[in-house]
Amino acid sequence: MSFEWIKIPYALLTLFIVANYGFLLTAVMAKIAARVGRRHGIPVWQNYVDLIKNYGLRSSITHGVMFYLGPVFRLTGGVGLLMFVPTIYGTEMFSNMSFAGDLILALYFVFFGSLGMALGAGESGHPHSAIGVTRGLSQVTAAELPFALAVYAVAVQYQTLSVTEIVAAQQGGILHWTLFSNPLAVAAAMLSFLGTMMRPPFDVVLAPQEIPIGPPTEYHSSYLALMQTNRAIFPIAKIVIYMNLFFGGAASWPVFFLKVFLIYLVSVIVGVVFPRFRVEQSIRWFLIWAVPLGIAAILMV
Amino acid sequence: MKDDFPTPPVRDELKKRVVETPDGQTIEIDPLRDYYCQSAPTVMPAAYSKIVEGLFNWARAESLWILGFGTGCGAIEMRPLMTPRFDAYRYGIQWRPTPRQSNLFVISGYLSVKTLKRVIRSYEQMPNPKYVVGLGSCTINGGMYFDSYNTITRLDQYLPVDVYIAGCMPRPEALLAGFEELKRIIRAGKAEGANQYAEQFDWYKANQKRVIHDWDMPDYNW
Amino acid sequence: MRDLYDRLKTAFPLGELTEQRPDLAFVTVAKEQLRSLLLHLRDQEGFTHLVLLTAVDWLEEGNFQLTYLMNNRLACRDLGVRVMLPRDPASMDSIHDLWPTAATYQRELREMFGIDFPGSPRVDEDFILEGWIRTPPYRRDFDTLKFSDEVFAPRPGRASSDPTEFMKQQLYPDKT
Amino acid sequence: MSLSDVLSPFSAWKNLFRDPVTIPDPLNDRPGAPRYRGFHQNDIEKCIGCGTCEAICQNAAIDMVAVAEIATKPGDSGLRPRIDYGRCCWCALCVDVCMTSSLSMSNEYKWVDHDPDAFCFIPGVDLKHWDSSELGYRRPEGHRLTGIERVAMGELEPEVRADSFVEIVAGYDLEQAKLEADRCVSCGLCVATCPTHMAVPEYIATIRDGDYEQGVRLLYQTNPFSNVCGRVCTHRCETSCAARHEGDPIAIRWLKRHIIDQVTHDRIKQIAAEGRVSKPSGHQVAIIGAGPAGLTAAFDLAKAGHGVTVFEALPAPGGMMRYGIPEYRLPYDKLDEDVDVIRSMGVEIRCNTRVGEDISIDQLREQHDTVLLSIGLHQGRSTRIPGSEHEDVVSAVELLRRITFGERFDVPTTVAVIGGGNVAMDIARSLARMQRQQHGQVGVTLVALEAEDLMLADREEIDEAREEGVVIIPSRGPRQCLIERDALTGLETVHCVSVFDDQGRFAPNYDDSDIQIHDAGLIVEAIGQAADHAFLGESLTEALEWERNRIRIDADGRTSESWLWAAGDAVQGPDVITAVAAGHRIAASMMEAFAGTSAQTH
Repeated sequence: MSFEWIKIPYALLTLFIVANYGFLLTAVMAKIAARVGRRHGIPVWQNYVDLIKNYGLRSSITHGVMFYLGPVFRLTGGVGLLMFVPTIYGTEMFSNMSFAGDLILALYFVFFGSLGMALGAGESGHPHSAIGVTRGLSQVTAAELPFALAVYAVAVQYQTLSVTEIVAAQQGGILHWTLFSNPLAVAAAMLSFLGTMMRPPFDVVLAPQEIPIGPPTEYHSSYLALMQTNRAIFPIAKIVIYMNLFFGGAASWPVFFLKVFLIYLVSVIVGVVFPRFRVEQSIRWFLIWAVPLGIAAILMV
Repeated sequence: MKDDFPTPPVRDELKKRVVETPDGQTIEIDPLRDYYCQSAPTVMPAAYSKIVEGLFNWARAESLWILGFGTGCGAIEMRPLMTPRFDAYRYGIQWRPTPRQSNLFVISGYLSVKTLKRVIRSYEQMPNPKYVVGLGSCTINGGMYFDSYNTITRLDQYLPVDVYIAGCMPRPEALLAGFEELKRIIRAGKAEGANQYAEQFDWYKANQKRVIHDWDMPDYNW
Repeated sequence: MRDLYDRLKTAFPLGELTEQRPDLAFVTVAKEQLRSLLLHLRDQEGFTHLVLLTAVDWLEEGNFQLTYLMNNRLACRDLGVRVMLPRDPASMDSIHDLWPTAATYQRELREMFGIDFPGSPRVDEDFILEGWIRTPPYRRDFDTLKFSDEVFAPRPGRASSDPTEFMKQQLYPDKT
Repeated sequence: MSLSDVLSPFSAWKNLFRDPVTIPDPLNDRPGAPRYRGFHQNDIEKCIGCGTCEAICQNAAIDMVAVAEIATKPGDSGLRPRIDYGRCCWCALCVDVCMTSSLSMSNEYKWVDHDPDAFCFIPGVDLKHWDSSELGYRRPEGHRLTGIERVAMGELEPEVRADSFVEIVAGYDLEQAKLEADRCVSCGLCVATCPTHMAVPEYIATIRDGDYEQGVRLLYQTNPFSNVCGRVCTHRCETSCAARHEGDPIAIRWLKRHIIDQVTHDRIKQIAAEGRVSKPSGHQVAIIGAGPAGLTAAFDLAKAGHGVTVFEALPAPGGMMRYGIPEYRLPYDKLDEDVDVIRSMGVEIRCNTRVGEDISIDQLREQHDTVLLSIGLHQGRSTRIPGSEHEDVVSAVELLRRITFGERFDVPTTVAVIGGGNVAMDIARSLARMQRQQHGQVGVTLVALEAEDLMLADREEIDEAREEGVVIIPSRGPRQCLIERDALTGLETVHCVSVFDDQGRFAPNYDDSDIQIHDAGLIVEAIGQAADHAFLGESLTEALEWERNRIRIDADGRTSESWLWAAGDAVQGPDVITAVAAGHRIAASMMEAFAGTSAQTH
């Protein structure tokens, strides 16, 4: 297979659309959450303003190469994830670099960002970062476990490791979705989804009121801006995976926007109303509720 | 009463010492030098292009990230701003738990010398440009602690202050008015407190050291 | 309280009893007797809790007054034991071995009043103030306003006129 | 944990469809509560600059500063409070204590500035947008930090005092005095109004402290007649008292009397002698007339070591204080105490020595370095109405002098007094007492030219006179004395419509149709007094400059003759405390004159 250079502008276009959609979507979600709290919340363009502000800060203090690379890794995690899964099923333009067996790579990218973050934050030398990293990694690991099980179940179910093929297998009607063909795996994966979206009750790692803001304590100005950009791209990229694996993928941008919105909303619906778990509580919760579901999903298949 | 100030006492853990490493080396540790670099802050110029700087200033004004550090009783008046009743988030104001991510320091009321030390430390860690709002009488001229042995009377001696809000304590609405005024100043490009601090660094440091006697903080660590 | 006082009186040379409320009274004891009185109160009379330890500066008399407020939880009664000690040099026996919490109070008194408690844990370390190098600030001969004006430099531009003097200047400037 | 515990939080999502509780525009939609303690307002016209707000401020936030628009005048220091919002904590104690209710607080509470010095401002002068705000904190009705009502003074009841010359006023006891002294806010506005500038707040403070000896010390610094002034002073200080604006002024006069009453006479003499120069300077001063002006000057001069001789025509010193003021207001023994203190300074008082008869003015001039003329006003003025030359038409001062001498002459059952001043009240009340002693009933009618609210007499004098049975008829001008067969039978008066004309000159306007006849076996004229300058001799009278029958003096009391000073009622009027002030001034002026010259040898 020869590499087609045209894929690069296509990928950038995808990235551009996803990033802007991410910025707006997180702001809209914040507004929805604010309305539940009976207030107005941030303006929808607030994310852009914050981004410009952070890029516009004059001073940036580095704590070493890894400190600088942390946000870069984090962003690579988000962008990479997006790049290697078909964003819009069936179009040459927005399938990007997806290839056979990309599911494993995708799984790796989901985790890649957290690891990069951990390395960078550790370099900053701030004790809060170190504590935040420890807590974050333990929780993410626990949350990824049911997801990995669910993905394994799906892979076994469709007998493929290609995301594109999994999506293809789900076409032809709502009832073909994994959601209905393997509900246990989807349930396990959605519980895991809650845990990785950094929303309550599983956001103790990044909570400002806890050990101040966790790993990114020392990050500021353009570093923080990079991470903000990632904060817009990464959830969307992750939702794309979920959408492709469990909800039949998206064949056009409107369907994409709608499905992403709805899947994102799942974490918000839960997040807005529940208080935080402590790290050990959330780990226990994943192990007790989500992991058995994942195992059951595999057994079902 | 002794009026001369002896050399400030330095805490034991910050004194120079010689330690032996597990592999038998002896190394000298000077915490005040080793932990922090010794450079003074530099004046950071504005963006070369006026249009870009204008855009940045607009963004800075519309995205005030406040350091969540309540120094005195006035901090209690910041809390209502986060509640649905006032909902400061809609003005682009939010609270950050770390000085690195904040660009607005609200000195909420009186500052004891002990707190001042932490405030200076936090202020210096904030990225440039940064703004200071003095809240209440205490920051202007001492307020009801004007004759206290351990409370500073004038904030502007120790940090560059952009806006003062009168009150004891000012109501949340007055705080919002103060933030609006600050936004106006930022948009006009007049809020250059961080550069002022860098330019008059020696003056500010001398004032700070005059009241903080156990100055065992680093001279600088940008 | 009166019966307790009478009982104590047989064993200790006590000053007058000051009853502030039915369940709160104060009694003065000599510096040397304090420890044995506190021990007696704790072990024999049920005053097991040291509520607080505080000081009053009687500058004119040249004394510090220490008040050890004791609480008897079963009887719901408080007894304050007062000790007068000379102001200069101010030193008192430590009671941190009777109540560990006393060490904290003693650190505070050491820092704020300059009363020494030899042997009390960490009594010479900074407690609340950091790097205080003047007269202990709670001593009444420490003029906080003067100190504040000197060190903290209040905002200039303040000046006031006394109405009497001002009217004199305005209305009859040359007359005595 | 049940399933509902997991599910019930989701009910919060119903808020999504409800309106936010957020205040839409908190910057403009949120006025302070109607009684919010916001930024200060001050009605600078009403404010008297007493500085009580500054004194009560716990944060030292208030300065009293001079304001260009406001002039200093009696009862108004001309200062206005400037408030430092770098200190203020909006406790509103300044509003609560404000003596005139001029200071208040608006309900405005937003003030943002980048300049920290901007927060120091003078409310009412430095104009602010909340100056006209109606809402805000005002002191609630009837809510005062200082007492409004003066502590009542114990007085003899009218039925007890009406036939006796015993002193009416009892004086405060310790407790009453402390209570009254506690009302004083020590603003010091009274000091400027007092002619001799007594240290009023300071001596009132000694009552609070119970340090009466210090009180006496303060009194004697400015006034050697504290016994007298503590009783009969016209207390102009009380007219500028800050407490007067919302309540009774402080009873400064009674408090002064209280101080002097608490210390023994011997101790007072010791205190008064403190700082006395014992070495004689050699200068000799002659003082003509032992009234308050002369004796005050004598006190000061003698204390400074100068030789002072006082020549008094009447048998006892005191002048009008003795011969003009009835004993029920000022007992003679109290006056004697004051005079005794002055004597103890080394002042020689020669009574029964009338200058011009017993010793000539030229002799005085030769024997002394300087001479002070303080002769007072001892000649009564006559109305010169028809019949006023009758022998039963007499002047008030003459009659008062006779009463002081102890003459117990027969008073007819009906008496008419012409005049509305304090002298008229004095003689009316004295005669009423004698009538009651002699006849058992009072028949005194007092006719005054002025309307009742314009009468010159003190309000309390008028009220007390009425209580004692004197009939006071205001707005009546005397027309003639009715005489039948050489005997005085009555006084005819007409209604007086107005006393002064448009320019404020004395020009009574009568309504001739309204005539009244007052029965009177004796008519007393109390319409004013004059001085008798006959003793000065022709040449001196020629040499002196005169101004409307009074000797012209400069600000220091010096006449055009360098050796002669003049003081007291004869040149200035109108009361004891003014005479005392003049005495001090003249003593200082004489000593200044001495400073340049060596003592004459006599």
